[in-house]
Amino acid sequence: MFLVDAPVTGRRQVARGMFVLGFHAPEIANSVRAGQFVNIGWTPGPLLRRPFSVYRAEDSHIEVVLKAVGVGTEQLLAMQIGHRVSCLGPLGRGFEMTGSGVVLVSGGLGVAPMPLAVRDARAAGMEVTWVHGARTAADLCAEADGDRVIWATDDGSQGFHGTAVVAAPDADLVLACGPNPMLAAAAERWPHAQVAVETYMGCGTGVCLGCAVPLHRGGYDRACTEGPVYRAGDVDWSALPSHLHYAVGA
Amino acid sequence: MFLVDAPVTGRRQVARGMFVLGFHAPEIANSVRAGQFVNIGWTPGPLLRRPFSVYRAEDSHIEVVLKAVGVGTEQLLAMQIGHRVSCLGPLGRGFEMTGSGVVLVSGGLGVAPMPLAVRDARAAGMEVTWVHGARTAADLCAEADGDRVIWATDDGSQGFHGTAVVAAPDADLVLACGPNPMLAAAAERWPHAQVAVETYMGCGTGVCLGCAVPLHRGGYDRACTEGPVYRAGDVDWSALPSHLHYAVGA
Amino acid sequence: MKPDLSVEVGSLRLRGPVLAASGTFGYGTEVPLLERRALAGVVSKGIFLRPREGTPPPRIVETPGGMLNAIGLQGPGVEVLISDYAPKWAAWDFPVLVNINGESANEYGELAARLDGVPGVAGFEINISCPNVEQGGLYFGNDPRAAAAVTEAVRRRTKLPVWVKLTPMVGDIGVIARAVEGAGADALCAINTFVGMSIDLSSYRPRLSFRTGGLSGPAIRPLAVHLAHQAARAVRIPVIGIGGIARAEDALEFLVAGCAAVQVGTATFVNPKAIEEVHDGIAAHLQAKGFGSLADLPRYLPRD
Amino acid sequence: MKPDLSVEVGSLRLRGPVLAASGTFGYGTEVPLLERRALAGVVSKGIFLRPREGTPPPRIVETPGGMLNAIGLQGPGVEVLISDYAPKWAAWDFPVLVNINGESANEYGELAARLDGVPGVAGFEINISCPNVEQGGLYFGNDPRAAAAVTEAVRRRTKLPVWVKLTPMVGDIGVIARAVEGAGADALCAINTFVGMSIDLSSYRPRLSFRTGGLSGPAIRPLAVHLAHQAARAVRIPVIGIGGIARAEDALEFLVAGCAAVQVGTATFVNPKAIEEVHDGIAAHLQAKGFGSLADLPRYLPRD
Ligand SMILES: Cc1cc2nc3c(=O)[nH]c(=O)nc-3n(C[C@H](O)[C@H](O)[C@H](O)COP(=O)(O)OP(=O)(O)OC[C@H]3O[C@@H](n4cnc5c(N)ncnc54)[C@H](O)[C@@H]3O)c2cc1C
Ligand SMILES: Cc1cc2nc3c(=O)[nH]c(=O)nc-3n(C[C@H](O)[C@H](O)[C@H](O)COP(=O)(O)OP(=O)(O)OC[C@H]3O[C@@H](n4cnc5c(N)ncnc54)[C@H](O)[C@@H]3O)c2cc1C
Ligand SMILES: Cc1cc2nc3c(=O)[nH]c(=O)nc-3n(C[C@H](O)[C@H](O)[C@H](O)COP(=O)(O)O)c2cc1C
Ligand SMILES: Cc1cc2nc3c(=O)[nH]c(=O)nc-3n(C[C@H](O)[C@H](O)[C@H](O)COP(=O)(O)O)c2cc1C
Ligand code: FES
Ligand code: FES
Repeated sequence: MFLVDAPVTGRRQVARGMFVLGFHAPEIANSVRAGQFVNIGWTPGPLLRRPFSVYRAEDSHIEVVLKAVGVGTEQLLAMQIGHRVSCLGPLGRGFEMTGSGVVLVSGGLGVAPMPLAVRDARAAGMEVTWVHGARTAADLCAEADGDRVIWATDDGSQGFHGTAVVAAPDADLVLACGPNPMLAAAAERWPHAQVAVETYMGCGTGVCLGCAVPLHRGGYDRACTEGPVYRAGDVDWSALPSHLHYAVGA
Repeated sequence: MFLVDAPVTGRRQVARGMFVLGFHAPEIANSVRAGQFVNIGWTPGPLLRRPFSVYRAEDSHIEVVLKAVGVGTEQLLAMQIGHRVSCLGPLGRGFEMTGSGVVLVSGGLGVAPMPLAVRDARAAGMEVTWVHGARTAADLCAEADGDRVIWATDDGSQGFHGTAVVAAPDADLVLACGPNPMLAAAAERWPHAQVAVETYMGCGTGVCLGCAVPLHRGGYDRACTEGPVYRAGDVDWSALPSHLHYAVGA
Repeated sequence: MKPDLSVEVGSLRLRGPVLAASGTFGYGTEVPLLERRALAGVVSKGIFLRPREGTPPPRIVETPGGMLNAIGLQGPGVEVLISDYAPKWAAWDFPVLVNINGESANEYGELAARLDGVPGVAGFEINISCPNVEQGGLYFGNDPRAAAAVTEAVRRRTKLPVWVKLTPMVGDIGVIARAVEGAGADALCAINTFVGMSIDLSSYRPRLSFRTGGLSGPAIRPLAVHLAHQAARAVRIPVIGIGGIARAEDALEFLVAGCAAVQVGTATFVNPKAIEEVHDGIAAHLQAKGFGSLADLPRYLPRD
Repeated sequence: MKPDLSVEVGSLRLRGPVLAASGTFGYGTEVPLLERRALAGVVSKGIFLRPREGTPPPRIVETPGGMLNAIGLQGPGVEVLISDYAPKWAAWDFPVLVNINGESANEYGELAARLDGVPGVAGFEINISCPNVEQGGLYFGNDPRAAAAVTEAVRRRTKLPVWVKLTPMVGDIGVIARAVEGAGADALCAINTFVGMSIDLSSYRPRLSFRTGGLSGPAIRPLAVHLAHQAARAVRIPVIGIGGIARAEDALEFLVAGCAAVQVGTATFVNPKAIEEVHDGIAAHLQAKGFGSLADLPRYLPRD
């Protein structure tokens, strides 16, 4: 875990309202694994840091993908190149890559951990299928990638007419990210899938117990420490708030 | 009084650590008088607005002069061109120009209302002497102006060795601005001088009673409404906090 | 169709749910930029029978998300209020309530009696966060008997609406709320400022000349929502929510939590148009949700 | 010359004035980035005799300058604390106090007795903001007799330092402070979080599953400084200041206002190095002012 004073290095649009921000954060770029996140804070700004999956990591740079959904994301997207943020990470446990092929299933902003998952899967010699869904064609993240890419839209304006979960083929290893209701659906179909879960977070480092993920076996785990990646079937989805923004546009 | 969404239009240095910021604020530029102030707020930023004397006003632009002395001034000075602030003004009562000549006495950041005083005095056909003092030559604001300019430094590194109040000639009309202790000294010498006083402010518009200026006749006036310009002899200087930052470097 | 934003607070019909809070809007004559159509009413700066100088400066200190003030209830006294301000109020199309203060229950009563029937005075907001000299410098506001006594003293002297403004500095706000309801209050206002302190590290003394001050602003909002909610659960009379409201969403939190109306204070300092923006934003919210009137807004007010 | 920052809190000698607050530093094993030399001590996450699941999510909500939390004192219970954490604490060069909780005075006493003598447990911080089941769901913390009873119950079962952490949700903190001093507390910690609420405008219900939560962070600092100051004026035992400390200046306000030491909580979430920066900043302040030790710092503590 590193605490990096990271300047914004770039910004590009990848879907309607969806942007990728780059930061110079060498220590994090060198050590991050797919599914891990960074916790970003800045002054003047809101009190708490904001958690974001690492989207890409190359050389000394990391990227995150986001939409403006509240004060924090609005301020981040209004930052000019060179503006400095405090970047804490990499945090949490990422995906575990096992087997010969993987299906990535992402809804809306759930693309966030997937480019790194592609990287890590390829490094492990796996074949990658990426199923990416969103509300309409305009909301699909243009950067989905893999040996095979399947598109899905709620309105049928591009690719499969329906959700990414329904559009996806079966596989031994499924990694999913998106709104909690989508992950709940994924859990029904693939209890063994690895899913990246979102929760409100206080610290991101395991000390506040704010990021409780309810488990079927009873009790709670910390999304920031034991998660954010869980075995889909282990999570008690009905007890997890379903309205979080990460999901916007899915 | 206007509430203007004002972009930063420029920034220049005028003494050690002392900067002039320009804003596009036509309604205020057209109506402001010397000694009046604006109350500036921005998001994200501190809760309360920050009061600043209007330094210059030309066409649709106003200027203020400041140093970084706390969170607010630091954030203002870090703003890039184009960044928008909310500018409320012109506020308060300015200087009253009467007679054929005027002596302006400024200490440190007390230069702030003086360029407009020069403008208004000249418009009234008056002769202008400006006595400007600071700690050292490097702290003197380079833009002092008038038919006659007298410099004063505490360390004697430029002009008169001593304070601006001591360096100044007598006159029928004396306008002074600077740290409260300097104004108290001015009040001793020229009870009739008009002085621009600083206080902590809540609203700047007369409703909160936060900006109390203690008067010799008893009770308090509002610096933002009855002031900030007072007859020097009317103010009970001993009851006014003497440590405010406006004064820094005087 | 514009939603109907009018509300009834006891016998007082207001054209909207957003009032200006005491001490943050002067006597209603000062703030020029606000579009007054959005203003449902004004509570005047707190007044005593006699003029008061107030406290020496510094009187305010900014804090994270808030400010401390110690104005010391500076004011011209009731006679000047009657001669200089009430005549103006009489001409306005929204009510002005007078925030009344005293050092004994009797002083509150006298003040109400003096103002009762004065044209322009639409009602009273009793400020019980004043030092209670009768009981040795405690506050009327944190003793249910003293709070009730003050309320009764005012109630006996006027038929105008009597609102009681509660202090948050209590162990259980419900106890005080019920006491003043029982003593005849028409509505409760929750809440006044929290007592706070800030230390200057150059003098090693409090920054405020009065040592302590009242904390207001967004910082206190979650506490104020909770206290207003607790008060609303404790009584049947309307509760007016106050504390840190700057945007429509903030006001809506109080309304959903059981308040009939709200007051906006410190936000006015930052944004002279705050009241207007809060009012218009509430209307926009109702419209977006398809509610025809404020009465349709769902409330969260379990009475357990 | 580096100033001497060590302090004595009752019989406990601390190498500095800055501790980690309960519930914001886990069991002291989690936060990796802090330079521990600056850490004078840790107060563990609150514990009960038995394991507790805690409340369902959402458990936290951000507010202006602060946050609400309702963790529900999730924890593994005292036996796991003893087996898994205490042995690690025993090896550290700073003390760990255990924040203890119960639903009756007797439960607090039993917890202290079970932990007394366990290597690694340096003392107790009694959290009296817990629901008092004996008295029907009030808090121990706002009833002087209940607060004293809990303190006595713990005092009788241990010779280790006993600190009592006060709640701000009281009418007069001095009354509680004196009651627990009389019952044998070695020090007071002021304060715990304020109760607050935040409403979600899509569901028209509280954002927290527990409905209310405790407000912490910079927003509450001026209130906490005042309450810690009031507590310090009321008693002779040391007071440890808590509430919204993020920078050295904040801590110095509490120290000047009469506190012997401070705890840093929420700031740790924002800045894992907060404790270090507060500690080093206090040292820098003393040095800049020419004070050789923290004991030389002027205090503002009128005892009137
Ligand atoms: C492990 C993790 C990874 C994430 N990765 C991404 C990502 O790659 N891209 C992306 O756009 N978003 C991501 N999110 C969600 C992102 O953190 C929130 O959208 C963001 O915090 C919203 O902040 P705001 O100030 O704009 O919204 P506001 O609603 O103003 O925030 C208020 C508070 O709520 C919290 N909050 C609001 N929405 C969420 C949410 N959906 N999840 C968690 N906390 C929330 C904020 O952190 C803050 O504390 C992730 C969340 C988690 C937990
Ligand atoms: C009528 C008037 C005109 C002013 N004109 C100028 C000017 O032209 N140039 C200039 O540099 N400064 C001027 N000041 C002072 C300026 O407002 C303060 O320096 C500024 O508010 C400091 O803000 P900060 O956030 O940097 O400091 P902080 O110390 O972080 O501010 C904390 C709080 O204290 C208040 N405060 C701090 N210092 C002062 C002060 N000296 N006077 C009033 N309030 C203060 C702030 O407004 C804020 O509420 C003027 C003040 C007044 C009242
Ligand atoms: C400068 C100032 C003066 C105030 N004066 C009074 C007063 O005279 N009487 C009163 O009952 N409340 C007074 N208040 C309290 C406000 O009416 C309100 O209850 C409080 O500020 C919380 O609301 P806010 O956060 O919206 O400001 C004052 C508040 C401020 C900031
Ligand atoms: C997430 C969280 C959990 C907390 N848990 C406890 C606890 O278990 N026991 C306790 O006495 N205080 C607990 N507190 C209160 C803190 O110890 C501290 O008193 C309070 O947060 C104010 O300090 P701060 O503003 O520095 O955070 C908790 C606070 C937070 C934010
Ligand atoms: S966010 Fe604090 S424990 Fe996970
Ligand atoms: S600053 Fe509010 S009355 Fe002057």
